[in-house]
Amino acid sequence: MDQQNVEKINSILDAELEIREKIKEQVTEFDKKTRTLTGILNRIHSTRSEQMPALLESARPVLESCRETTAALADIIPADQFWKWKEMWQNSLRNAVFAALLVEYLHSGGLLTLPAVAETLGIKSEWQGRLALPAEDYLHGVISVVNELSRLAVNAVTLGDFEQPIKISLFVKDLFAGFSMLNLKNDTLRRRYDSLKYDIKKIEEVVYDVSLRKLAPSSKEPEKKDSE
Amino acid sequence: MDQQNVEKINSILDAELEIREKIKEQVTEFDKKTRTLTGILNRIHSTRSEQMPALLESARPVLESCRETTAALADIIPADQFWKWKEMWQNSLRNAVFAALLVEYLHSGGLLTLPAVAETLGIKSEWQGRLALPAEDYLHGVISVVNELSRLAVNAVTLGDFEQPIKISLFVKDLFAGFSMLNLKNDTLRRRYDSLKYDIKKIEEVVYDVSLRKLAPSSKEPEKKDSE
Amino acid sequence: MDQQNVEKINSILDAELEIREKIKEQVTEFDKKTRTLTGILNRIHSTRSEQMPALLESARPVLESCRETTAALADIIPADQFWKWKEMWQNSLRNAVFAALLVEYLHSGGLLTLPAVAETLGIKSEWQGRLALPAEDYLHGVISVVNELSRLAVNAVTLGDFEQPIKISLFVKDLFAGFSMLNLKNDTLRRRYDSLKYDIKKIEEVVYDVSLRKLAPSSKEPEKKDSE
Amino acid sequence: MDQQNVEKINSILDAELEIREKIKEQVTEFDKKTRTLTGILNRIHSTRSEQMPALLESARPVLESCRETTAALADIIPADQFWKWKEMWQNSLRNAVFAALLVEYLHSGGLLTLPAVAETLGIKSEWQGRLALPAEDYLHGVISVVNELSRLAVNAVTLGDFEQPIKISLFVKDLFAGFSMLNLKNDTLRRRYDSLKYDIKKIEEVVYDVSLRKLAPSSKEPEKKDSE
Amino acid sequence: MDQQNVEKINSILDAELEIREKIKEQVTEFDKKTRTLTGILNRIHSTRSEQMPALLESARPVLESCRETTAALADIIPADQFWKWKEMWQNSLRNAVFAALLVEYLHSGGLLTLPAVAETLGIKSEWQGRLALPAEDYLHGVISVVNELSRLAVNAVTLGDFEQPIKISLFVKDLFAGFSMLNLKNDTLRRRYDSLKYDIKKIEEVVYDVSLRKLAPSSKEPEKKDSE
Amino acid sequence: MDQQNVEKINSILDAELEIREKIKEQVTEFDKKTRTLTGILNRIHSTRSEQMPALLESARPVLESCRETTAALADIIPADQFWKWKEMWQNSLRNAVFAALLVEYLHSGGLLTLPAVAETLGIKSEWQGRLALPAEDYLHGVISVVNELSRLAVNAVTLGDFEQPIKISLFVKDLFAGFSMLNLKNDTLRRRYDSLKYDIKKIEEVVYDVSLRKLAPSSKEPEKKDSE
Amino acid sequence: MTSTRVLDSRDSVLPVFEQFREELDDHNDRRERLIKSSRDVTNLSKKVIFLLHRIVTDDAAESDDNIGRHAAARAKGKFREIQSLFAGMRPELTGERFSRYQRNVSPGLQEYIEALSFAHYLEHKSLISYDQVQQSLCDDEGNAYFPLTLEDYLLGLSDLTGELMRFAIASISRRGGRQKASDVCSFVRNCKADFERLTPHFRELRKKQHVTAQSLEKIEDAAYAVAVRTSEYDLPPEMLDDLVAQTVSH
Amino acid sequence: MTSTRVLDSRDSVLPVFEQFREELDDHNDRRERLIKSSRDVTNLSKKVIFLLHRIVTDDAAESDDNIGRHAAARAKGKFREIQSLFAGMRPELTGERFSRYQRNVSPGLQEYIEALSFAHYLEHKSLISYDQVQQSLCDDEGNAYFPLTLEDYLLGLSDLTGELMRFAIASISRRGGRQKASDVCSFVRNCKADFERLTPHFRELRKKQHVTAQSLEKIEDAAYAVAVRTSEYDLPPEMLDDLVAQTVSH
Ligand SMILES: [Mn+2]
Ligand SMILES: [Mn+2]
Repeated sequence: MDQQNVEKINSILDAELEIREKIKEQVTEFDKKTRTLTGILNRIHSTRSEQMPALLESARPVLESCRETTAALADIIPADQFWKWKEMWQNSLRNAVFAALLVEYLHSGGLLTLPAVAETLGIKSEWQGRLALPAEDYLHGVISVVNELSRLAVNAVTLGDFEQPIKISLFVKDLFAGFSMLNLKNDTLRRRYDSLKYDIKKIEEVVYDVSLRKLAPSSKEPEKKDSE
Repeated sequence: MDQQNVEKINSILDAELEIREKIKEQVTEFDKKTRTLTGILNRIHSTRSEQMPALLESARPVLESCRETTAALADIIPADQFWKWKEMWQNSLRNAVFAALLVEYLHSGGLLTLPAVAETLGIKSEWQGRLALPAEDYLHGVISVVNELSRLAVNAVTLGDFEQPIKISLFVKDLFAGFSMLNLKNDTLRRRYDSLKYDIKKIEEVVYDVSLRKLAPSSKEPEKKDSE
Repeated sequence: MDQQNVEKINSILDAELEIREKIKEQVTEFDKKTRTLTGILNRIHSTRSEQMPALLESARPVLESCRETTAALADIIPADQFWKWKEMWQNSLRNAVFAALLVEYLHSGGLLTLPAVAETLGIKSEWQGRLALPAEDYLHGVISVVNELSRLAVNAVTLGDFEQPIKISLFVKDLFAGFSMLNLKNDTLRRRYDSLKYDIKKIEEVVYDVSLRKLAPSSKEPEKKDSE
Repeated sequence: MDQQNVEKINSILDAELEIREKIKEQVTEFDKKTRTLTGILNRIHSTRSEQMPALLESARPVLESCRETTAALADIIPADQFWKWKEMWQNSLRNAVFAALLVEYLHSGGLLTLPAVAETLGIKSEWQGRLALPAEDYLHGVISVVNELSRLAVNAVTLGDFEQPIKISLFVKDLFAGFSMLNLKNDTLRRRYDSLKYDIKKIEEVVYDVSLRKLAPSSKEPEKKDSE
Repeated sequence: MDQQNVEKINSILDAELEIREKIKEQVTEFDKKTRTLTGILNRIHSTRSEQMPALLESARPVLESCRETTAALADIIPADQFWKWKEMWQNSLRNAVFAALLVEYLHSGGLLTLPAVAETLGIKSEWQGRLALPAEDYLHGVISVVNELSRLAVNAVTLGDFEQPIKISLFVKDLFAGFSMLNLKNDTLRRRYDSLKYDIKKIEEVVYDVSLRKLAPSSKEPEKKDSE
Repeated sequence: MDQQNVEKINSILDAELEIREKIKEQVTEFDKKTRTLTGILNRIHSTRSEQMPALLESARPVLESCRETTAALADIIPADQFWKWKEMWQNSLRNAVFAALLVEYLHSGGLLTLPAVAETLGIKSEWQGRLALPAEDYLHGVISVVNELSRLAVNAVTLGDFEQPIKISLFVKDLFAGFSMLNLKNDTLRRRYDSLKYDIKKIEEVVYDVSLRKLAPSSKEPEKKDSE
Repeated sequence: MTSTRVLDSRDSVLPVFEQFREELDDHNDRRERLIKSSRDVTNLSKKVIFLLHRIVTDDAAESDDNIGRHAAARAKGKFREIQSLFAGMRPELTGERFSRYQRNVSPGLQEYIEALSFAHYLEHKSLISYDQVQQSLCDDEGNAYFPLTLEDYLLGLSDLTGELMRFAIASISRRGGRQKASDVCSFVRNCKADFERLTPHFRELRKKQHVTAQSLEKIEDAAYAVAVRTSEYDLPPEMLDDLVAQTVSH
Repeated sequence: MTSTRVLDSRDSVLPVFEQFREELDDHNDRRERLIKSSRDVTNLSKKVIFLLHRIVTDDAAESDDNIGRHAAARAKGKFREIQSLFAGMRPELTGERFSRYQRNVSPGLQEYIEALSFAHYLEHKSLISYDQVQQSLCDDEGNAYFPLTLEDYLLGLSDLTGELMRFAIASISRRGGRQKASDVCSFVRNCKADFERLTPHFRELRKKQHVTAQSLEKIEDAAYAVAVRTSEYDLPPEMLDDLVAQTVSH
């Protein structure tokens, strides 16, 4: 290889290495935040409904602190190179999406939209090409929420809350119907979607147990649905 | 090797490539249809018995549209080459068989025979050698129906239908007895058949729950069976 | 290699092949018998206690016919080669052990000892070195019985027999205590033993349901229309 | 599942089993024949050219006896099921193709075409759909011949035949040129073709040795005591 | 399970553990001996023919010391359990067989038969059921000898011995012809036998080199063979 | 976990993390140096013997610069923790050992002892417990040298140097004899030692080619050895 | 070792390799001895765990606190036996040797920590601390037989969750089992959260977290099953348990 | 997209997923198109490589320099065909899209670089530079169809060594083949050394280095075999070649 070629290669390589180092630093920060979030949200399984709002409140500031990280990342990534680097923070981002979605569900019972999640995490639309929230990562977050809710359905009953499983069942079935409209390739998302049916089955069994024993006043809910 | 020999062999090799491409296209179509069917049939778990006929009616046209795909496939495959290519559409076909069988069970409570399924999917006996419905694929479809019915037994109870689990229990036990008379090799089919016992166990537990609470008028069903 | 040497070795190799073929044949026979037994014993789950003796009676001749197979096998296996071939019939043997143990439990409520099972299956102690019943295979059969009894506890209740689960519960706890005193290696047997706790849990749940339904007032079943 | 359905399916499954058994038998026969052929043809490496015709003559009847096997196979395979079973005899067939091609090369110095090999092995075009000689298997046979000839080039020289390597060299280069015009996929065939260059290199080395030993003065062999 | 039953089974399980430990010890010893043998025999490649007898003499006592190990093993293994444990010392045994065969070939040019090898290693026929030399292990040793001789052919020439390759060539071809008459299963032995052709090719190339340069007086050997 | 325990864990963790980071830095440096060495030594395969000394001279300063790295490492590692961290620089160290040994062999034809290698790399005996050169790493370096020399034997001949292979052969055989005295466990070292026989075979074949053609004046060397 | 720098003949190479052989044999023998000791520790520890399970299931009649104390007391002798094995390994693990053979000692050590922390949980309902484990590995003068690594401590604790799962499921349908299961459930949930923070630093721990998650779910499912079943009745759970016991014993 | 932040019924969830479906379908379709184009590029490139091999073996009579130039000239048209495929992919790869679909385009691109660098070697006996490859992927105004990544450049070159091995072995026993093989041998040896420095940064390259090492050994072995054989004779190698050619043709 002639000298000129070697120099060219080295200059490209050095620039990329620097970017990589900087991103790594931010990802470490990001990870700490999402780990804290996971730690807090882990407590939903032993928290009675009346104490849930306080628990969620404690998650909010951590969630909002993610905005600093996304801003720092957007600063580092060169124009148009979003997809080149995104695998580095992908996992942290999905965890943050998961946290944002779960907090909202437990708060309002609804699903935060993609733009709303992006906003929560401080991701600005003008960063397009450097940092964005792709549909794929949003959907991964949604699936993680379903995984968590199937456990919550079980634990809520143990804590004597027979309403939660029924609410979860309705929420998750809507999501599943949405997912089944997508033409997923044979990738991770597909595999995780396929595994959703185990979560749904588990939730259905909880609802079954509650209905069978007429434990929840609203366990007649399916009739309401019929009138949609 | 003379030029003619080379050209002859080359034309054989090229023809195979072309067939593969054409089949792939049809399989993509086939997959879309079976995915739609799965989407529709997934709704049986939240559909009350009185609305079931309407739901099944909506699946019929999609099921029938599979005939176009099977016809297109039969057109592509050269005489005698069925077994060379069948793995390409095998999964899609099994899904279609599953749909046909499930629709029929929910409609009439009976099991569609292999020739009847073939007819539903428009597979003609004169295509023999190009396209057919092998026993193996039929049986895979049957097993998938059992998997689905164990879930339905649970959800029917949630919807207040205490009869369905008992009907399912009888139907599935019958199928299981049939299967146990087959000489299956040690292959996937055998493994899936072996796993049926978990579905049966689940269904039995539902029937147990219902009987224990005497929720179904006919919960004494086994006696009735004895006098058949 | 001189001719004689070659012939000598070839005769050894051919003899092995022949033995393998002969064993295969017997194993096929053995499999048919154990499949029939499994088929018959599968009916215990829908058989009322008063008809159980008749059902067990129908299993006996099949069980006894296994003696022909074990005798045939002992005939085929050269002295000292038990361990060379045993994997070939291991599964069939475990199934037969399972059947012998289950029949005895349902008949007398007791556990057949290892020598008693060997006798039932016609395995003679003088065959030592050609055919025997190793402890490992006996224990596998015992575990399978427990798996089956947890299912029977559920189905007995469905059939209105509230005594069987309690009998099963006592029998199984006894077995479990015995197992817990064995020094098992970390192998399949150990894993299967470890999973027994789920069967015990299931049986205990049934006992729980049955006991309370007889003795305790239920608050959540206002529709309860039975008058036990 | 009604009795008729079960019987129908069982008869299909049993028929397959029977076919498999029958094919296995024929393949065992086929293997014996090709092993005998390999044994005979292995002797070409220690056979002088004048005795070659006699050796080839002894191979002919064995080669022809393969026709019985192909006829028997064609008899067993149901119409259209060629591709279902072909892997079972694939290896034996490739060995037979190899033998046919090698015998012909040693006899006439030419390459038998695909239809000619089919004819030699008694494979009839009217069997299409039950038994045929696919291009792929023919080409595998051709490559095996090249492998064998690179060994023969060496041994011919040891036996004092300095013409054979040169004949082989021309024959093999021609084959290689033919192969290089085929559109091969990235499969076993491609890999075996790619390795042919080592055989060609070996043959060229022998040609080199032989040519120079006749024509060039050697400096480093002072002891040379022969007077060619 | 009563106490007696448990103790009985436990004592069986414990006895096995003890046997395993004892065999392991002997295998460690056996391994040391065969490693020493391999070390000595590795020197054949740099030993001139006149010093070969002395080298072989130094291997003899080590070879004979294997008898102590086989006697110790035979002592440990319970009657009839040969096949249960044989995999533990299989590799060591094959190495010992290899050494015995190689020493004999280099001494007399002949192949030791299976019973002769057993005798050399002190394996007594009355141990049948506890310790024996199976045909399979004998054949593995034979193949290892061929592997070693292809290397020796090369090194003999380097040492100026042009006779050895030709002797080796005849010996190995004879062995190969013998092997090709055996009905081997598709196992390791079969694969190793198939790989012998590479050794034969190598030996043929050495003979070719020697013949081409007419270095060996008997390089016309094949003619001599014809008149045998 | 109580606060005190958490603090204890954190303090240990932080200390270890810091050491790890510092070692990583040094290893990066070490790697650069050994990579440069490998780059230089890669040129031996195209360097004629008369230019070899100059090439080796250019490697020396790089080799010596490794002393700074080993000193820095010894500074970082806490007393007695050598084995806890050694895997981090193990590969770099083995590469450095390889370079030191190869330079010496090409210079003097001899094997550098372990203490001499340690000295070359600046590893001081008073560092014991913090940094040392274990026998295992030294032996890995020796094996790498043999791997490289088998390639050098080939390339030396291509460059017209017929002496080098013979020197290499003697050197490598001595090493191999040394290795075969060791009782190696079934680890990487054992596997790499086992693979040495391929290198030795390759070298033997080169020596064979040279001897057969009487290309080297000293190709009669084995006789000289006999008089040792 | 000879003072020559460069060896240039077989006669000089062989003695050097002979020395290597001695070194390697010495190392391998020590390694084997330690592995064997470690295996003995493993077996004894497994037996302790078994014993603890048996005591707590057999003595289900006793009050909860008593059982724990009772079980821990009965295990004490066994633990002393194991500790004396560690004391015996001490001379093989002095100086740099501990860091060399740590991975060979780990399996036994971790199983010991698993058993020790199980007994500790039964007695104190809390997690044994790093210092407490290290203390248990000291002689009478308080000198450690060898240093305790963080990894061994954490991996031993991680296995504890599996035993707690067995303990919870086995006792759940007995009298007072519900409370035990519920305690274990939140204890294991906290362990999992505590370990989570440490997973980036320990690869093995990362793998074991999956097992811990599964154990946790199993406990949750078991607790759920009991909760669902009792919620059908108006009586307090303890009384329900008594009613069941009555049926089974009659 | 709807401006609601939170969706709380199936009726609001489904339209949102419908939009996801459109996005995903759009993405997958584009991906499929690019994969197909990439596959076409691969096939054409493989054909060029084949053609180059054929030319240099068939025209062995011509002088060495001429063959190289001749081969490169005959390949030029094919390369233009491939380049127009890249031009066609340009609209799908604008802006951030290139970084998104790079891995789908890579296989074809790398095979193209392999072919291009092979032709370049035959013509110039040197390694094509990064800038030269990038230039070959520009329109007439010199604007790149898409940026060239270092990884694609290096992995394409790494495959080149395999083709050079085939080239060297196929020509080695022909007239002048010895020199060709020797040139290729040192060229590949240098490539391997140059790449070695870059392996820490590219995982794939690390894997391919093994293949390169094997190719190098194969070339070395072939060169060795010829060297050994000719060294038995006193004549210059070229003359030996002529003598052999004479025997074969007679
Ligand atoms: Mn454990
Ligand atoms: Mn390529």
